[in-house]
Amino acid sequence: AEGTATGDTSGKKIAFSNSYAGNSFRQVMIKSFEAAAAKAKADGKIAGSAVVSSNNSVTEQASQIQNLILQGYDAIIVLAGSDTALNGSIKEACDAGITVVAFASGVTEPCAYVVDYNLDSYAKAELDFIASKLGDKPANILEIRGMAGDGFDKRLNEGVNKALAAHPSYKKVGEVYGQWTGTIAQKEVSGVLPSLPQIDGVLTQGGDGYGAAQAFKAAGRKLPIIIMGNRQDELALWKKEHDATGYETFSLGATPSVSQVAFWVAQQILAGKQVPKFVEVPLLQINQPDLDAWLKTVPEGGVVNAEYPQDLVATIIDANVAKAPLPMVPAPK
Amino acid sequence: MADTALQRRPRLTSALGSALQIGLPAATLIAMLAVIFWIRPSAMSYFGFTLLFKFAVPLMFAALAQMLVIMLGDIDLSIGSFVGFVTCVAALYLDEAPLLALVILAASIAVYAGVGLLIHVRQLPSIIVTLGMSFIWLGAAVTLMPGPGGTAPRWLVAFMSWKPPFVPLPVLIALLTALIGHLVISRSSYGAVLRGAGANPRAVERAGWSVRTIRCAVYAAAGALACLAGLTLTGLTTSGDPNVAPAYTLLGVGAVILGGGAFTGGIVSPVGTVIGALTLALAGSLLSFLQVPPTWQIGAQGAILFLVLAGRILFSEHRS
Amino acid sequence: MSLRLAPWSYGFLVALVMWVATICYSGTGSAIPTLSSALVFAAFSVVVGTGQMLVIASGPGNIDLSMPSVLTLAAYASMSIMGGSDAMVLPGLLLAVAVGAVAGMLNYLAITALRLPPIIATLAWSFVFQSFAFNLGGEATLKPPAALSEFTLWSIGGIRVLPVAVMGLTLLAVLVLKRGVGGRQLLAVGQSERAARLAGISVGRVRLVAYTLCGMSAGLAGFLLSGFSGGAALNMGDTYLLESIAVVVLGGTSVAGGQANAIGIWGAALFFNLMATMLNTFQMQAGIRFLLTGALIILIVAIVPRPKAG
Amino acid sequence: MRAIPSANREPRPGAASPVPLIATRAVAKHYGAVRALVGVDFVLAPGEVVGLVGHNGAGKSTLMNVLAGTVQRSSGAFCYDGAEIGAWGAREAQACGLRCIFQELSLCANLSATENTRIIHASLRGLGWRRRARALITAALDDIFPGHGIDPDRKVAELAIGERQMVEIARAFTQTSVPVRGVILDEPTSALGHTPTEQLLAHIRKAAADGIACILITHRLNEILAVSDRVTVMMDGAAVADRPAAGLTRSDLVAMMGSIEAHGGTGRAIGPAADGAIVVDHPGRDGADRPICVRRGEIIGFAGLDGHGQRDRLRAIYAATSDVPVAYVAGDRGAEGVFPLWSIADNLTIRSLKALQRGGFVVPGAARALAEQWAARLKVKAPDVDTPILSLSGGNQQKVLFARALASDAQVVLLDDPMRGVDVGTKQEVYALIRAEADKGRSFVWYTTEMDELSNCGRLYVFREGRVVEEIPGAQINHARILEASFGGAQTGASHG
Ligand SMILES: Nc1ncnc2c1ncn2[C@@H]1O[C@H](COP(=O)(O)OP(=O)(O)OP(=O)(O)O)[C@@H](O)[C@H]1O
Ligand SMILES: Nc1ncnc2c1ncn2[C@@H]1O[C@H](COP(=O)(O)OP(=O)(O)OP(=O)(O)O)[C@@H](O)[C@H]1O
Ligand SMILES: O[C@@H]1[C@@H](O)[C@H](O)OC[C@H]1O
Ligand SMILES: [Mg+2]
Ligand SMILES: [Mg+2]
Repeated sequence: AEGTATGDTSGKKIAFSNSYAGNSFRQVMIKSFEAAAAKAKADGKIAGSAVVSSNNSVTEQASQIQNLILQGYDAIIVLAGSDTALNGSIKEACDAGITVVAFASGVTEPCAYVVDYNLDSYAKAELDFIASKLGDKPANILEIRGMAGDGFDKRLNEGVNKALAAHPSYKKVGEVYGQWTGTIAQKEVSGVLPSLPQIDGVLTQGGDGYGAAQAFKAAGRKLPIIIMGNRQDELALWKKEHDATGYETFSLGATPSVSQVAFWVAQQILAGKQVPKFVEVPLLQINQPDLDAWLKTVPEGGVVNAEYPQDLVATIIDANVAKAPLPMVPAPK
Repeated sequence: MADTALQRRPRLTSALGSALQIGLPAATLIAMLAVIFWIRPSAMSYFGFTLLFKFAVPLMFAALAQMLVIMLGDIDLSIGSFVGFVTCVAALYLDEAPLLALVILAASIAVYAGVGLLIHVRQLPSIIVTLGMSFIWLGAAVTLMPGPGGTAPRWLVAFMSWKPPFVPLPVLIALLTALIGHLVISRSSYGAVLRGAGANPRAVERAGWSVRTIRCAVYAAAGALACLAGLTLTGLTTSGDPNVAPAYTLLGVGAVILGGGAFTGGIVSPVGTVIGALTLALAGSLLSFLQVPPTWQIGAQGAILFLVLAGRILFSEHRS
Repeated sequence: MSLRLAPWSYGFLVALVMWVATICYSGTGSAIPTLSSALVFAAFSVVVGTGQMLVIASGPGNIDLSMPSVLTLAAYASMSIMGGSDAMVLPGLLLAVAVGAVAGMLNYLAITALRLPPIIATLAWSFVFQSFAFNLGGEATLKPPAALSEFTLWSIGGIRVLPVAVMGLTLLAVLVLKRGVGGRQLLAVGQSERAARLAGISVGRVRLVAYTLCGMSAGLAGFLLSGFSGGAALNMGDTYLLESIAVVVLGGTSVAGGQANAIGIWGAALFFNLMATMLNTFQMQAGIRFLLTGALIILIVAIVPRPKAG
Repeated sequence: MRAIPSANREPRPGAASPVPLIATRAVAKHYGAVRALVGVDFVLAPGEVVGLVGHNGAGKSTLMNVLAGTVQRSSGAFCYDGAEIGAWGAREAQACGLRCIFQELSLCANLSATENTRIIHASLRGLGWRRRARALITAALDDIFPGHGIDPDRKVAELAIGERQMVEIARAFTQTSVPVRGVILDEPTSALGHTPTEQLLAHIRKAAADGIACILITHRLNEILAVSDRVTVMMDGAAVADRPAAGLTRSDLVAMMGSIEAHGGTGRAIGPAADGAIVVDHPGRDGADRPICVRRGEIIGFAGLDGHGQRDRLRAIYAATSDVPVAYVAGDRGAEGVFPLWSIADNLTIRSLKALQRGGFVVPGAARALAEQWAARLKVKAPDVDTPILSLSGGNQQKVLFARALASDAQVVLLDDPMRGVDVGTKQEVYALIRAEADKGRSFVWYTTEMDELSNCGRLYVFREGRVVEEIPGAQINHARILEASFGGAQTGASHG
């Protein structure tokens, strides 16, 4: 069935189990969820919601999911702290008849629905952009990764390696872990930079572009093409450089409001919509022409975000079913 | 003589003191359960107990491992990442090459003993040596398994989801470990030597014991208990993950302290530690029942920690 | 036996080895920039470490696990009040340090009033402080005034001012610990609380001051770090949890209390930064990096000769 | 309960048996440049009691540690029971029936007396070990210290210091599979009250009669004379004299030790003090208690049986006194006195920092001068004031603590049994120093377990059951009067012969 399912979910309760709340991306993600859930509740689409964050502790998240089962939620959306370590708890939830939607994480338990980006295309888009600027000339690439042992980081890195294979003239000359955090990216990049040759492109995972740029500037080096992520400071720096020197790059990133996608996917499943086990969410991409418009929508220091209302999510689901191109996140007017 | 007889405080006080030591965390645990059952009466069931305490099982073992180390006056900051390492080994090899898995686990227990030896012989601060070890275990785990994955052997998963008659599995395991721990550490003749070695190693050495051997053995035992923590955790999560349990390090310390232990060495209670672990495991979930606003959740964790531990003021007075 | 290095010098020595190794790998041109970058980042570790050192020296078991969240909270508070305005830099600094001071006092209060071991009391407070930061606008990175950023990046004749200023702080700490009445009292309390009390030292006050200064150093670090790295972010303090302890202990301060080494912190902080640089430069796999980090930490504590007590 | 070894029972006081239990030849111990023992010949026959005396730092404890296997000798020969011994550790000593009561308490404070007994008996294990251990220690306590009133299941930490000492002594005499052949007692009485001391001395004689050889170290020479068959004197790391005890007098002993006991030093500090200004006025804790009042220049003694509230009262006075500077000299130097990581100078000046500072910073020259001056006045035996305090002998550490108080600006000095482990010669010097300081206007409140010391005081408060029950003015201070007050008049202890 295409379109928005309208089955009665007014008595249903949806919970959000979040692995970590300690950065701005996650804070916005929680707020986005709360906003969507509050509106849905006001509109009589659900009966209630809850958010529980564990403090970067997978075991704590696992037992919190057990408790959400006990509290009788109808659906649980999960941003998993581990791709596999929650499998036991998720299975238990499924067995109790609860709809589980894991998002922005590669949860492997087959009973769960997964809402995620395509990280292969994330990496490919980053390198394709660099290629569009540098062509096939030999170039040195620095990769800034997330956190060692993390699933998102692992999958995106795999994507990078695949994409690099398509650009044999590019050489990865360095790799650091920036933990999606400006300060850490800055420190790590500053440390290796003196020993690196000229860098032409920097691959990022979002949240780390600003720190990387700071490091290049402090070292008195020319800014390479740093793929920017989803933070306002990354965009602002890009704009400043663009205005001053004509610097060009582009931004690619996860939207925190992916929590809204997961929320509506869960709601739609409860409402009776046929949903595939994997729902791909579009990445948010910002090109030079849209930069100013996007910058205006983001609070200073904040995270670039977009609204995912119920009908847009239904469209995304349908596009996934039809294997059609996903609707892009529209640039603000 | 009168001059000493009069100094004697009634033995009752002492007994009351140690009863209180166990009683307080137990009371805290019951109070927290009461809150949960009040919010959600259906939790008061075989099923409810199982769900509430399942994840307390590995924490319990990790806390007991920490307790052994604290008993010697040391602290182990590596337990969390060691448990993560064990889950990786278990999820990678236990099913397919069980012998290899056992060899690796045995070797890592030997490494634990070696750490004890190093700390003893060079008189090093355990806090920094085990901090270094935490990186080593994490590195070993990430090298084995760059991201979460693997599969737990079926028998392990089956065991952790086994439903024994009448008593839920986590409760059963808690009772058994508390009992065994009590017999070994608090009652047995060797337990007395171990606790003595923690409080006054010189005195124990002067009595002809080798504190070096004791330290190695106790560290090895801690390693073995941490292996149990890793194995039971693998059974629950059905997989391995290098970053699964860093929180166990400090939660374990908290459980030992909550259970009446002290950092001065020689003062630990296995029963108290088990109750402490159950309490802290529950404290994490209490939040989800209380519907605390997201930005205050972590603060509420801190507040719960204070509340749970504040009871200590009541009886710590007479100890100082 | 005659050629005996001071315990604190080992950090410098190993740092030097890492530096040389890095240069060998990537050419002499990288020597000065590598060192200069290590000095700047080490400076932040030293600010935090110096505070932690005071607490650790105040007696066995004393430790402050709340430093990262105090650092973050202080940074949020000061960025909020400054609102990006250069004129507000001084009030911002004062607020950051004041927030740190209050946090330190609260830590000590929980330790004495609730009789909690410091490791637990400060952990619990760290959760609470973190929550406060969440509520101070955690959805965004709060931007610093330009003047503050410029100060943290300021260099005179190619010499960065920030590390030099922090070295001044270290010298002050050395002086206070060696000659200062407060420093002597701190070390006395750290060795034996009961003996200190009977020697007329106000044990409670000394520890209170140690925790307060520790909080203040976290506040100062948060203030400077947000200037340096483009603002206050929720997880800006995370790396300083273990590092603050490790640099103190590797720097030659005894975890048993009563003995402190402020200069050694520099060696250990340089070691940590240059080790990360070296491992990054060598392009080691993440797992190997962790393994080497751990092994080096243990190696350093194991080779450092330590004074025998008793 | 105490079984008696059947062999080797040869109670021949004073005579060396054909096979000595212990014989050392030229035993030396060096700590770096410090020569703690320079070559000691020492013999102990089965069933013999040897009294070991010598000034602080003479090397007594070091020698005992060598015998007990807890310190390894640098050179020299050691025979046990006729056999030449090579490697000798604590384990071997235990296995051969040699026990040691160390100068510093060696019990695990977190364990009960019962559990502590288990620690020294490898065979106390298996089912019922606790019952057996309790029976052993209880019997030993009853045997040595009848009426001790110690609960063997209480944690040692909860016992008074004297009780702990009793437990440790009793434990050394317990016996399981290995017969006890010899017991070393390194200053066992310094923390004991009068009665337990008498009981212990009696027990040592009894044990000797049963064939157990004992070495007794104490600075209370009367105790040595009371129980020893033979007296060995140590000086500067060597055994310098060795004589049968029979016929020795106290002054013979003192002469052997190389210091002359200052006589006539018992003059009392009554005179000028009586009308000095009041510096301490401390109310009693209730109606039954008495207030304590100290005037400028007075030396006040706290008497009574050990552990009857004297120390608590000292602490209370210390806490309550804020209008005049007050210093406290702790007797339990390990736990309450020394700063173990510091030198003599640092330890000595810590109480005087306020006087030595300018602008919050200590003036180094002034601090050093003060330390050197007072270390010299108290004759602290050390190369210089930068010597780490822990490398000093027990008695010398105590002198540093004394110097800390005297060097300070304190007007009132509280002495908490401060002469524990201080040798006779030094004691006399310190007594003189206290009197001299009192003459200059300082006040002393002096709690001591040594009856003789009370004669230095101008006035006494006698404690019983936690309260001051009587005040004895200087002129009336005498043994009988104190005992009478201590025991509450009527039942003056017949046991105190
Ligand atoms: N003798 C003692 N043994 C154990 N704990 C003690 C002792 N005396 C005091 N304390 C406790 O130690 C803590 C701190 O010490 P204390 O109260 O002596 O501070 P202080 O030195 O008096 O400080 P200030 O003079 O500034 O009030 C307090 O909680 C106090 O109750
Ligand atoms: N661990 C050590 N390091 C350096 N010197 C030491 C050490 N132990 C003892 N000494 C030195 O050895 C000498 C003998 O000390 P010992 O403790 O045997 O004296 P003692 O006769 O028992 O004195 P006291 O009557 O004061 O107890 C002293 O000069 C002491 O400073
Ligand atoms: O920037 C994002 C980071 O903050 C989040 O935690 O993981 C995905 C990243 O894209
Ligand atoms: Mg001695
Ligand atoms: Mg002595």
